[in-house]
Amino acid sequence: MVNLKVKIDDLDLKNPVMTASGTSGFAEELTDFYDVGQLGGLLLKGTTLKNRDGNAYPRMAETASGMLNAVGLQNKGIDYFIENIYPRIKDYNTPLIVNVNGSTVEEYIAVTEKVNELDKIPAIELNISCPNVKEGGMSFGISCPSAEAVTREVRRVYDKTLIVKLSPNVTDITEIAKAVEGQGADSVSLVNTFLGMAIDSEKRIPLLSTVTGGLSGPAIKPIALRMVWQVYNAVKIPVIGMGGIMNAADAIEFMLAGATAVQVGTAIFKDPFIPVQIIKGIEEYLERHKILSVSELVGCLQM
Amino acid sequence: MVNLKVKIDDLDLKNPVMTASGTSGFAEELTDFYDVGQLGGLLLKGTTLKNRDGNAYPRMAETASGMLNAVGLQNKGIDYFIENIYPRIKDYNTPLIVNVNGSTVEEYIAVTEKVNELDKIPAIELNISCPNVKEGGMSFGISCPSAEAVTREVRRVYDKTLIVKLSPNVTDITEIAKAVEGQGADSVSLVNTFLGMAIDSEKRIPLLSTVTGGLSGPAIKPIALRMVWQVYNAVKIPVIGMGGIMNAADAIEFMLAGATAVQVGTAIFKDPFIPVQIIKGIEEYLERHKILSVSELVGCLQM
Amino acid sequence: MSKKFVEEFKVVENIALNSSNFLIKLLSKKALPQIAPGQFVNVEVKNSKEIFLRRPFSVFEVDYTQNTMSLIVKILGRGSKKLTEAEDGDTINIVYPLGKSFSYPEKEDKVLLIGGGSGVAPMLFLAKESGLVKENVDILLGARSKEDHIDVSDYAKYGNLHYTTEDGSLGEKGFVTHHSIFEQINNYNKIYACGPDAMMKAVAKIAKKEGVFCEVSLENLMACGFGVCLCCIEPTQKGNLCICTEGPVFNIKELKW
Amino acid sequence: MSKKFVEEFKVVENIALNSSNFLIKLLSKKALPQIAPGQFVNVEVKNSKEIFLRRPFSVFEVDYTQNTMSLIVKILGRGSKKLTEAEDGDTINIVYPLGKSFSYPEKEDKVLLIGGGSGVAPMLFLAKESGLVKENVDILLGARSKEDHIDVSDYAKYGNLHYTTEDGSLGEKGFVTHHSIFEQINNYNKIYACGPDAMMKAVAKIAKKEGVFCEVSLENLMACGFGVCLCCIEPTQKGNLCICTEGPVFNIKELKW
Ligand SMILES: Cc1cc2nc3c(=O)[nH]c(=O)nc-3n(C[C@H](O)[C@H](O)[C@H](O)COP(=O)(O)OP(=O)(O)OC[C@H]3O[C@@H](n4cnc5c(N)ncnc54)[C@H](O)[C@@H]3O)c2cc1C
Ligand SMILES: Cc1cc2nc3c(=O)[nH]c(=O)nc-3n(C[C@H](O)[C@H](O)[C@H](O)COP(=O)(O)OP(=O)(O)OC[C@H]3O[C@@H](n4cnc5c(N)ncnc54)[C@H](O)[C@@H]3O)c2cc1C
Ligand SMILES: Cc1cc2nc3c(=O)[nH]c(=O)nc-3n(C[C@H](O)[C@H](O)[C@H](O)COP(=O)(O)O)c2cc1C
Ligand SMILES: Cc1cc2nc3c(=O)[nH]c(=O)nc-3n(C[C@H](O)[C@H](O)[C@H](O)COP(=O)(O)O)c2cc1C
Ligand code: FES
Ligand code: FES
Repeated sequence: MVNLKVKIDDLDLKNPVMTASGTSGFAEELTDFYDVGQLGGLLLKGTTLKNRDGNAYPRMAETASGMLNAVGLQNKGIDYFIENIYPRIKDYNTPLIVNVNGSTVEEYIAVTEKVNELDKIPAIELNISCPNVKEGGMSFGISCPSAEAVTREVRRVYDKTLIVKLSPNVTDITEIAKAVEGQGADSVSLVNTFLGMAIDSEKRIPLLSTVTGGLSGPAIKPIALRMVWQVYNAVKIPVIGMGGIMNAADAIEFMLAGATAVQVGTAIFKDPFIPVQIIKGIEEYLERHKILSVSELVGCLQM
Repeated sequence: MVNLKVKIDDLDLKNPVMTASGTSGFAEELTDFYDVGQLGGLLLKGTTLKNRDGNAYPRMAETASGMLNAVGLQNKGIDYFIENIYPRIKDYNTPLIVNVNGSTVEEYIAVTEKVNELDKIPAIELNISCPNVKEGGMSFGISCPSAEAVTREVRRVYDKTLIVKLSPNVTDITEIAKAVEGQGADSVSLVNTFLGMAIDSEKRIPLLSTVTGGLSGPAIKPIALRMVWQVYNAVKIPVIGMGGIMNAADAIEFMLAGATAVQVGTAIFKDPFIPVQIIKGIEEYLERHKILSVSELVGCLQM
Repeated sequence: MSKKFVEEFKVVENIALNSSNFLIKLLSKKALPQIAPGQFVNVEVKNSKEIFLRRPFSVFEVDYTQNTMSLIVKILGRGSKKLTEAEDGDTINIVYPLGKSFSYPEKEDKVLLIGGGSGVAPMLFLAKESGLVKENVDILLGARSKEDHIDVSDYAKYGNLHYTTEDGSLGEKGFVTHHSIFEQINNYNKIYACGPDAMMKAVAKIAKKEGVFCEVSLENLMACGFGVCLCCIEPTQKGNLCICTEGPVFNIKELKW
Repeated sequence: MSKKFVEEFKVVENIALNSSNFLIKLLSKKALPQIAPGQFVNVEVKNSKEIFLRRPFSVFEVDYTQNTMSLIVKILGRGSKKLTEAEDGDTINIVYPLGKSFSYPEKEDKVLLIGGGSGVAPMLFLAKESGLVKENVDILLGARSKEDHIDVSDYAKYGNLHYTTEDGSLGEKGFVTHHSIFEQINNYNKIYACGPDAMMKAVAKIAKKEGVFCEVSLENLMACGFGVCLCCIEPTQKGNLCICTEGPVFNIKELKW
């Protein structure tokens, strides 16, 4: 039997395959299909301090090998989560990670402090890279000083595993990664979506209510993979890779490029079973290649 | 009859569809298929001062709805071009534009001065965005001071139409666009390729000899379209749009987003006739929508 | 929440109902779960370079003894076109069953079922399943012209059929809401409708004004179809709701129309 | 440069030659231009989500009276697999004719044609077109085992057939360069070869050592196939050359091997 376990800071994952934030709700919908206890981890839908209605419809546009979304962090706020959702999901047999959002540093801190009280949440993912909100979000993640500031302040109030989710919409992602590492991030996850746009040429209107939105799916994989490889070579903390992962080969590519674990996002819309199929596929790969532990793949690209 | 003419600075194009640099050689290969005089313009293969062998094989990897290339500006140098190629192609009945490259500002100047002597070259495209060369190339295009410097110096020695080709691998492309506009660029063209990477998971090696390469094709279209729209709203000079254009609808989307003209690149590898099919498709679109002149489309996205 | 499946169905029939509508019958390898009118499935479009996401289609018919399920696919764009090219024996990957169904009428209810465009399928399904006597069911179908209507004469046993066409080539001329049935709309206890957005809004407006119970089925764009992406939202009295899990059927009182 | 075309061919035959090789015969609507052994075509793979670029295949046979052209497609990955699923009447979009052919032998030449893997097609084409008497032509084909060889007995009229297999199940055991023919390699004026990179290099090494004229056909990855992308380069004595326009056939003296 091959060993699929990986470790992100203090967080032990039974396998390196997690679902990405915003693509697996609060995990409940996935339980209609299978036991989510099989997953390495579960990133919950982006959560803010207060209720957010998100952006107007239409929020989605299909693109070549990908899609744009402009959901805009629709969620009922952290208190609603704690009171109504958390009790229902807390005993799922896999680490549940809250994706923390805010439009000010104070909001990030406030959400984090509340999450800190929850026994069954072993980690947070600080989303400083959402391209679909007017204030905060990505604007924190595209400059070093603001990325540093929010990471530092959140680190002060949070002792468990702190993952910072990076934006790909930058000239040099390694600078941002090093900046948040310097402020105590335990891990970085990348990439969030690329800012993109789609137009209906017949009607001459943008396809999204917000004009621009976030691009995800296989289209972005080559760029995401390059960024994971660059960041892996720039920081010492573990890297969590994502962007267009559709199958086990894709996941393995990210691990070879330096990811200790991966997240599967848009692929879930195509088929909710893809994350579990990937776990199986990685297992088969390791057996076929006679590799004992999945962690041996991490960063072992032959140059 | 609808009017397909557009103007980029002093350059009159019979229609807005050009072929992108590096995807149509020095135009001769296309003449094996059709009369290139039908095209709005032709961007020649990136040219440097001296001969360049380019990067080692393999230079290409297919990706989801796109491809990575790592050609690395293989060309025989500007003198070879002037002596051997230019005489053969100079009478093609369409504007020929030289794509000027260098690893130092001096090299850009030297190439430009030589091109300046060629009667039948009405414009140059300053490529400050090639991701496939070690020195120069993209490094000029990802920071304002270096983009400004090279534009300023080239502008000094060149009176005809100066187009500057921008890199999409930046946090804010409007800053770079404004910077080169400020130094006298007559037009900006965008986007060049996105830095990406591909891995063979079975062999655990990068698919490109250079590890990273430039991503092009439909995969990048949503991001390219967003950048064209942003730049159109930030500068006054005409914008030339490209990135994944495969058909007339794509070309029209770029024009609606603000491009005065477009370039077709990777699509040519799929079918060399695509640029001429796009011209026809735009004509049909204008007739169907009862629009008299193609220039009425430019930037007229309804918000 | 209820159990959902991802399954490869086998195409056992693909019949052109007219130039743009196809009846696709799909065979499951296993016993089908209960599926009610208004629920839908999310269909993978294989072998198409341009299509990335699934496409949602309402269930039109279920035969639990044969383990078959049928859809009516109207050609709208590239994905629906591709699906109508399916051949017997092909497999189609489907996520199902999705969404909430129409509420079933009470025994004595007099109901009006309104279907237009790609919204005909769930209305016919509901007519068949309603459990009402034929006399209490009116089925009103709207289309551009005669050729766009599919032959639904089989359904005359479940209700009285009425038609509108924009060009007057079949039934009354105009949109469904122009049909003379609407002159006595208060005769009905319940209106159920599925069709294009504009049709739904027109029906809802009248039902609201006249105070008649009305459920409509919406067709917002979807990415996932099972509630995780939050792309398919409709503003409602309870805030933005996903039509794929909280709908696609809504009582018009819940909507902000 | 010479005129090139993009055309929809119609599939008129698709025969499995063995479990992994298919003969696909394509009909053109118009008179075919001259195509010589070693030249290739670039084939669009339709209806495949994963495939973006065309795939190059050597021409195997041309019938100018029937306007047909045949390819032998060996299943290597997703694109070649998809192509072998083509059915009669399907259309396949092709860019052609591409590349330079083998040089034709002189009347009295004694030649050795070596083919392996997907390199068999151009060798058989050359055997047929060489214009030599059978006695002066040796055709040596290599594969892993008997089942991987296709039946080429028809070609016995153009040359003497020899086989190698890695497991010894047909002909001599080992790689092509282990075949006893190589003991008298100086008997030949010319060697022509097409097959996997490693095979080409092994053949070239011997030919070079023995000073025998040798042309090999290369299979570098291509994006465009007609000389505009510069992706398919091979380092040569004249610098990096595109194999799609300056090859795929090279005299080994031109290469840096
Ligand atoms: C719950 C639900 C049930 C449905 N039931 C049926 C059914 O039983 N039969 C049937 O034929 N169709 C049904 N539809 C509609 C069907 O999903 C679309 O026709 C189909 O997705 C179009 O895909 P396409 O690839 O052909 O079109 P595309 O090529 O993707 O699009 C063509 C054009 O149509 C527009 N478009 C695509 N989908 C929609 C949509 N859902 N609403 C408005 N505009 C759209 C696009 O923006 C584009 O302009 C249903 C939709 C939903 C949400
Ligand atoms: C000039 C030329 C002539 C050819 N003639 C023939 C022919 O007559 N018959 C025939 O069956 N094949 C021929 N080939 C090879 C054929 O093009 C490839 O087998 C095909 O492109 C593979 O596509 P795929 O989608 O099946 O493989 P993919 O799924 O794209 O790839 C599968 C694996 O094979 C590797 N691969 C793909 N193409 C090549 C290549 N060209 N060289 C080395 N590795 C590769 C990939 O890197 C990958 O690892 C020729 C190639 C060239 C360049
Ligand atoms: C519909 C949608 C909603 C998303 N919402 C969030 C979110 O709330 N928080 C977040 O950090 N990322 C969010 N993302 C980004 C994904 O988590 C992931 O970073 C991105 O989609 C790239 O991975 P993929 O290509 O596998 O989808 C969202 C993505 C999609 C498509
Ligand atoms: C094989 C290849 C070679 C290229 N060479 C050049 C070049 O020499 N100079 C340049 O400015 N851009 C070069 N490009 C970039 C294209 O001109 C274009 O900016 C990019 O491919 C995006 O457009 P597309 O998606 O339509 O291909 C090259 C692109 C490809 C694919
Ligand atoms: S389509 Fe994803 S939530 Fe409804
Ligand atoms: S494949 Fe493009 S130059 Fe040869």
